[in-house]
Amino acid sequence: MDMHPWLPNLNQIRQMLDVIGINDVDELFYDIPQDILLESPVEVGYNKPLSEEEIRQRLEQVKQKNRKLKYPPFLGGGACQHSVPSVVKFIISRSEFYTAYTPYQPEINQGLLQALFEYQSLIAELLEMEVVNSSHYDWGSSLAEAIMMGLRINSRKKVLLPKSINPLHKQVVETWLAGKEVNLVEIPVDQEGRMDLDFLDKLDPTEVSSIYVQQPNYFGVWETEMEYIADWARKHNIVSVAGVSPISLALVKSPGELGYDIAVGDGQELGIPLNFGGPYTGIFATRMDMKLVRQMPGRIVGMTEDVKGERGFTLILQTREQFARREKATSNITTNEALVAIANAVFLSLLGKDGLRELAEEVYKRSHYAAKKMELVGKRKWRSDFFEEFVMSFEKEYNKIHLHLLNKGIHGGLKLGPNEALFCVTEVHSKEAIDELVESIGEVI
Amino acid sequence: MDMHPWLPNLNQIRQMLDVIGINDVDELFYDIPQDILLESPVEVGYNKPLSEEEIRQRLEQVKQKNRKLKYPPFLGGGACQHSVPSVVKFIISRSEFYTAYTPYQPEINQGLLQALFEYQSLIAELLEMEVVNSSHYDWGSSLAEAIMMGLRINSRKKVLLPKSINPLHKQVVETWLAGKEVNLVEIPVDQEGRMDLDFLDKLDPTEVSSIYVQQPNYFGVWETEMEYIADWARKHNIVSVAGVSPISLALVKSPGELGYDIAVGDGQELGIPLNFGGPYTGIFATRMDMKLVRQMPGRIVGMTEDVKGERGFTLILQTREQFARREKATSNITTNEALVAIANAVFLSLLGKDGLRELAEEVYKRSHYAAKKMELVGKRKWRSDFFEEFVMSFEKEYNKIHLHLLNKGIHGGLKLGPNEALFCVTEVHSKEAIDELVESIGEVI
Amino acid sequence: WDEPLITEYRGTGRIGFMVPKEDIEVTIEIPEKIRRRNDPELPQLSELEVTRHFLRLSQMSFGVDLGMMPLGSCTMKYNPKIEEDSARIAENYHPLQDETTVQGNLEVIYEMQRWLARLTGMEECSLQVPAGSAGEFAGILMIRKYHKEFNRVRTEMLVADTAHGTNPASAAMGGFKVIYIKSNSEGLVDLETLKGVIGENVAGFMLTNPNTLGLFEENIKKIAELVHLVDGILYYDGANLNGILGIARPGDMGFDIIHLNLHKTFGVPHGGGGPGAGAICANRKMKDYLPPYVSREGDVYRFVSPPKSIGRMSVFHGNFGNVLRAYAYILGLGTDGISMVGRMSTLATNYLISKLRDVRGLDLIAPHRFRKHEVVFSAKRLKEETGVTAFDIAKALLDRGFYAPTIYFPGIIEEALMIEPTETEPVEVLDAFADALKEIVDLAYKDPSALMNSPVNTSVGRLDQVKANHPSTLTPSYRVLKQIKNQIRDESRIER
Amino acid sequence: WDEPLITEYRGTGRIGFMVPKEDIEVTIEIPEKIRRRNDPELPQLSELEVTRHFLRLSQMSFGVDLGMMPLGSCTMKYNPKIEEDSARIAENYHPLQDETTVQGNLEVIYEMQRWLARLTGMEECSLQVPAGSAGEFAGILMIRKYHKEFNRVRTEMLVADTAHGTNPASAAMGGFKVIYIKSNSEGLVDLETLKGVIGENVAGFMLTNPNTLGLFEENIKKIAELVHLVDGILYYDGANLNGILGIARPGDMGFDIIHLNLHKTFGVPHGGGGPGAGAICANRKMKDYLPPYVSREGDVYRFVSPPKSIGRMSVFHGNFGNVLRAYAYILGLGTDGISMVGRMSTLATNYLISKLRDVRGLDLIAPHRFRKHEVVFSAKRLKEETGVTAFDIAKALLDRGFYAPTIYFPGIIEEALMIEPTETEPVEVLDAFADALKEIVDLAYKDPSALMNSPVNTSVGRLDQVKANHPSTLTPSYRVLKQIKNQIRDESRIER
Repeated sequence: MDMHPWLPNLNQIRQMLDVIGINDVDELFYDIPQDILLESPVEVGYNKPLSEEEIRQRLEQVKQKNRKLKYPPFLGGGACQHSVPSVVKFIISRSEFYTAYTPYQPEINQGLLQALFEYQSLIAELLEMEVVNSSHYDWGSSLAEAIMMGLRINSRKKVLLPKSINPLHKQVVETWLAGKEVNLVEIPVDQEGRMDLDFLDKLDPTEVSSIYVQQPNYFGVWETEMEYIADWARKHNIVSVAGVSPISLALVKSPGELGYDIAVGDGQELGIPLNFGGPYTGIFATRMDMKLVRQMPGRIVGMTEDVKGERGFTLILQTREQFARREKATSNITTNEALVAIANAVFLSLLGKDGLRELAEEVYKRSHYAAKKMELVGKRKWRSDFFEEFVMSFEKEYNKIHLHLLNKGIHGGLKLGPNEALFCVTEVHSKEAIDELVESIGEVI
Repeated sequence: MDMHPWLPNLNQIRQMLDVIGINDVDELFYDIPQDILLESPVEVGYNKPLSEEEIRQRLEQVKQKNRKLKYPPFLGGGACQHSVPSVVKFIISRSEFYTAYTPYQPEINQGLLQALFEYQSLIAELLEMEVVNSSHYDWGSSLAEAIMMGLRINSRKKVLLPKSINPLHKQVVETWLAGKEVNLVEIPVDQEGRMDLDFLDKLDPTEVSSIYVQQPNYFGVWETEMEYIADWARKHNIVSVAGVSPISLALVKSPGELGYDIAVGDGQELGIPLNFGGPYTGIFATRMDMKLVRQMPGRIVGMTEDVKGERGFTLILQTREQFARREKATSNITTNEALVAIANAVFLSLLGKDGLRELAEEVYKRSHYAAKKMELVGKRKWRSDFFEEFVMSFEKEYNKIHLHLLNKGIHGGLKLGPNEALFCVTEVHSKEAIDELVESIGEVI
Repeated sequence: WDEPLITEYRGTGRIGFMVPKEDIEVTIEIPEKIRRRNDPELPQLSELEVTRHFLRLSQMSFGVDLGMMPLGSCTMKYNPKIEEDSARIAENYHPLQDETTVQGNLEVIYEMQRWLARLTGMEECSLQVPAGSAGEFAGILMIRKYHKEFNRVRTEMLVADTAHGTNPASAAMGGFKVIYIKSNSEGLVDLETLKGVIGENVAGFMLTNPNTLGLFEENIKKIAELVHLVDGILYYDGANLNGILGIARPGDMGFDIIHLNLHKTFGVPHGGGGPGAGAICANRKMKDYLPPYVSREGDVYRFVSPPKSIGRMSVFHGNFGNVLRAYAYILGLGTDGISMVGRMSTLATNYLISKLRDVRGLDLIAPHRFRKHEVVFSAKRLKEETGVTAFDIAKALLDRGFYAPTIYFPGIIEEALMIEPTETEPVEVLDAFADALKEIVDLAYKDPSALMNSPVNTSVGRLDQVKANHPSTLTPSYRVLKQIKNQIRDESRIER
Repeated sequence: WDEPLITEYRGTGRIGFMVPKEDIEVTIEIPEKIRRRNDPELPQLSELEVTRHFLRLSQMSFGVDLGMMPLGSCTMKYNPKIEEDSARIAENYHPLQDETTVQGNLEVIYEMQRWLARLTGMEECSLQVPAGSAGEFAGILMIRKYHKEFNRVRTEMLVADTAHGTNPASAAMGGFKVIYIKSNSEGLVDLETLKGVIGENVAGFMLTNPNTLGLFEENIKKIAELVHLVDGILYYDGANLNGILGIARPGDMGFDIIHLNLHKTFGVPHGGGGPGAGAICANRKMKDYLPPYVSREGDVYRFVSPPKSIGRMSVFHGNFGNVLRAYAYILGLGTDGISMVGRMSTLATNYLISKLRDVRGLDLIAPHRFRKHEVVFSAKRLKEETGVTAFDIAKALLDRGFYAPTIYFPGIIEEALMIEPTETEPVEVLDAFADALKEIVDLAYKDPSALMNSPVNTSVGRLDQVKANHPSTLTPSYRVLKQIKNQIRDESRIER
């Protein structure tokens, strides 16, 4: 290999070897047993190094192999498409941010630290909870970590998960808790599509470590007894965990006001493209209660002062973390989703108090407009009020409807049962798109 | 209007009026005669302010109304598509650069000034001429300014423009020189597709202010007598102007080495997308001869020192410019194409000595590969060696060929006559694309 | 950063970009006479080095994204980020593509032409001008062509003495003799002076309104009448349109031609000096002289050249990428938003004036008049009383996180500080700017010497302009620096 | 910049982003019990203010685009810009779309799985892990599941004492007891110690090779044999793969499972802490335990969950945007380029060692051994002789335009300075870094006090960590700051 833009020293090898005092680069690997040294290069990529032009051509090909849709998909189930402000992309394209490392040297990374502190602060206002870490991988891992935090706090063995939560989140929890001796108990759904509170009375609460509730729930339905659940948990020394959609918090009570111990969620709604599943970011928050905070997983930025008494920011409570505490750490997490958290901060700063409410209202309105229209071609499964997502039942098999829609370049909702699907409608779905969706379904019903 | 992201003070109007001491914004316009005050707002855009989402949707619509081509068009004639390194886009997306103004305050704009100085320096190396301004609008305006500079230098009335130059450049010159008493004389083309040098002998050289030659010329053909022309001009005190393709200069002698007084060209080839015609940038250079430099148009950055003796950069020779010299200025230019010039500098830095030669060689090879293949379906108009572009003659009308190609999603060359077209082939045209072009032409011949 | 020149990096044998290569057997045979023998002296660097270098340079630069740039007559408003996304859609269209393949692009141009015509009160616009001064020059050429059409010899172009330098420069490039019209004590065109010079020799009058003092020429209809009386053409310099955008239209005032700076009034970023984008618009009388524009026939858009067109102003269609930026800007503001631009920018100017009105040492011509987009203070008294000049104030502002106003322009105001806040600066920033200026002036009276060394917080201090411009030390490129270093530079190179 | 918090900006009645609105008649009726009454205390700012604020913050941050970041074990190589363009292509695909509509995306994942499997000598990979530690955790869960399959109780996980902190943390999260294996005087796994602890209770052994001292475990095949003898699983921590990439493969050394950090070895940027992207790969024995991955059947790609899968590691498919970045990186290097990565990074490390080998006060364990991707110097002697610590050196480097090495890790080296240059730093930068370090050490011997106050060229000086972490002053959000300011913070909030 002669020259390569990413390998600057290919023509300085001789000079470098001379300084080291050896004759060949291979001598540097003298300590690798001969029989495990590769004899020939491993074939990767398309073999020859591709130029940018060729890489772009290949990626264009990839795009062509995907199907172009006429409108944003009406898919939710853990991620709904929202509009992404240009400013958000612009800021996270600043390579002082995106090529930085975890700010272990605070003096040279004040901007990054302050941006993360602002993320924590803005999420804290939204949740009305004081302590927010600077991100987990996604909602699922935040939830798993919250449950593990509960286990550390009260050493009980049961965890209550309603059937109305996102099943993918539940799957993640199941995977992550495989190493813990814990019993995941499912709370059934009532006739309104909400968690069945009667179930709580049938339990021995002293065995319960934590209880989780998702608002709005997987079916888009508002859980109305949020406060009751938090009170119940508090009464029994159970750790209460709320899962929230950040946008909806402009309309409904925050986990902080409701008295939850921990809140989790995903920041994807706050200025992050769908990205075919990631990067997103897991929100994780708790109250300013040192019993909780000391058990909190993840990185936290705090405010302090420098030697001259000037305000500064630095990572705090690092003794909880793996690099300091190893097997005693509150989590193994190190790389998180910091840049996505900054994107969230920019998004929340842009929309602000009024914008976020306007956005939530618009999402509410469009999803209700769509649901109402949909009743012309199907039936809403739950009558309860909802936000952003709703479940429809059809007379026809949903697969048939789905394929008909796809033929028209429209991606319908997420199939939940043979005749049921969960639809997500946000501010990116125009009236025209919604109308065409409903009409198209009408064509096969 | 209640709130708008780009109008921060809509809710501070009252407070601001109070400071001014008036009651209504309209009072500020008391001095505009009533009969010319607008009675109602002028309808623009799509009336209601569009959100980013809606703007993007509209632009997507615009794109849909354009035709998507299968390959980059085989069009040149003043702009050829080349690959644009991601780093170039990245750097000119730095808003410290792109939201800056002309660096009239050098102390706070050293980075911008240095980048422009580097543009000048890199182009100077390429041209082997010492003084490069920090850009004109495009090749055409650079050429027009070069001719006007010639008129200032020797006050003669004739300008020699070969027929082998880009006719669009000539049209720009004709427009720009409308206010000057000058006679544009056309030098014919010889049998090789080059300017006919015999013509020079038939002229009275003492009447000639300047002579222009384009290398490679409009037909892609190398002008081989570059040195003869420069010598002839020097002998007769005629200002010699060379028009150059920057990439080709990795292969052919520079205007500096050949002894030209002025060089012009377009920086589009150096990392700038086609942009449907602009922004591009006009290159303008001259030798380090104060007789020339003092007559030079456009902004120039120079190196100097600050009060502490540290190196610094600042705009120089500003007494030539319109804001200082008004009607005596060497040009009226103020806003130029600075950011594009910086893109050129980044491009030249990335490719460097070896990359530029490799690029020129690749363009040479691919265009020759294409020309040779083309001879299967047509005839090359000139036998002479060429670079990047070449003229083909066909048996069939070119319009028919063109439409057939378009139907296949291919944009062929630029029609020069009923049966002739100018093709441009660069490193963005794969062998596959070239082969399909030729095959497709073959289908209608 | 103490960043070397890119040409001073010591890398060798490196490349920062991989050229795509096909396996093609072609021998390169450049004719001997023109074959280059010495490779150009370009850097040899990896992608990392180039990225790092220019990134560091960018951090040593200041744009409106970093802080207020109160540059008078430059209209440094905020450039919404959606514009950058918008500009990208046209990257890969060739300007000479078959028009049937770029109908979307032509539609954008057409719509922009209509909107700009409506906003200026003109009939038709061409977007083929890549910048304001090119628009101005096109206007001059149109005036020339107009009179030529009637076989008239008109040699004089009237220009207000407060005009931008481009006005006389453009007029001169178009072959006209420039006659300056003096302003009166109110800072407005002196009607009597105008009457005195107007005549059959006058081709036209170039005017900005509001003028560079920010004042509206209230006699504009009278001026138009006088100019039109001799069939002169009244030309509007659109650089100052921002203050009356949506309030009043040049066409309604009697102007015949107007150029616009899309990079001022319509939010296109300035790019550190360019690229900009322009428009040249004309009324019924003058529209046939315009450069090519897009016309619509049924559902089809195409470029046309009007019957008496001055011809092609740029090689292709002007700076389309920037037209798209302005397009997104107008879409984003819409009818109501655009109509607030003039109001809010004028409000900001007069708010700032109220905050600065009583600052000792700073004076205003015609202080009783409201300004529009900008205001010009004179620091003449300050200079007399403290020795601190407009130049010193400018540099002191740099130290305080602001860009400087335009200084020493227009020439009729001594020690001029020309301030244009625009409608996009929040009132808190206007307050901070006013406070900074007041603080500087206070300091000037207390300790003037403290200001004479500013700026000190910038990457370099005040620069040696003599060394920069003297023929013996003039260094316009690294090539010259090398020559100086090699001490081979002799007088013969300077004097041919 | 002295930039306030975004929550401290004083704007009111402003919005920075316009929400798209349709004309829809729907009344919003949130059930009374859950309706929010108080709007969240978010800023009210225009687009300009938000852009300016975060732009200023970005300028107060340091990434590898600005200068060398010799952070050991972090592999801060240059991130080619083409990656950013590449990542954009997948922005608008929903993770739950019908698989027939995202075949292109699945093909990318499939190709990456193949390439990574080949590079590691494994059979199959899953890209569902969003980061390295998640990959590690997945590996632990696979080991757990493996033994469970045979109904074995295996409670112990062996971890080298030089291991990254994530290793024991992941093992503990997976329910294992961590047993540390001490290193010998050569910095390598002590085989005798290993033999002593290995037994039927051992589930597996987590190892990095080269280890965190940059040393290759030359007895790796023996170690594998020992672990496999008790049917333990040998786990490879891929964080240190860069130094042997293209030289040797974990699979060939006897490892059963490996996680990769695409954001280290494969050029994905670190994002100021994240997002990263991971992969978890396994050999024939372990591949059925992997999280879901993409399989190819004929021309069709689809996600599958292998028979004994540990299950879903993340909600969707991991960080696909970053997988695309790594994809572009591998395409750009190709076979030959990738095979040079290990060589050139190892060359850079040993070049630096040669330059620093004789610096007074800095010592190396096993100095005769070549390092691979990184090297750890001990500044213990320097501290004893001058009082200057590894911490002081780190801060002094910040003042000299470099980021600091990783310090105080691994714990077995006192006053550790862990330096990883990577293959992307030009040799001139390595020289400059070595010079800076030498200069700092010289200064330590001459005037140690001069170093104890660094950094001084950064936007703040050394920070008060006690105040930062003390319960009474702990300020993890603006909400807490407001409470402190309002003096309403009482003990009850701290102790529930």
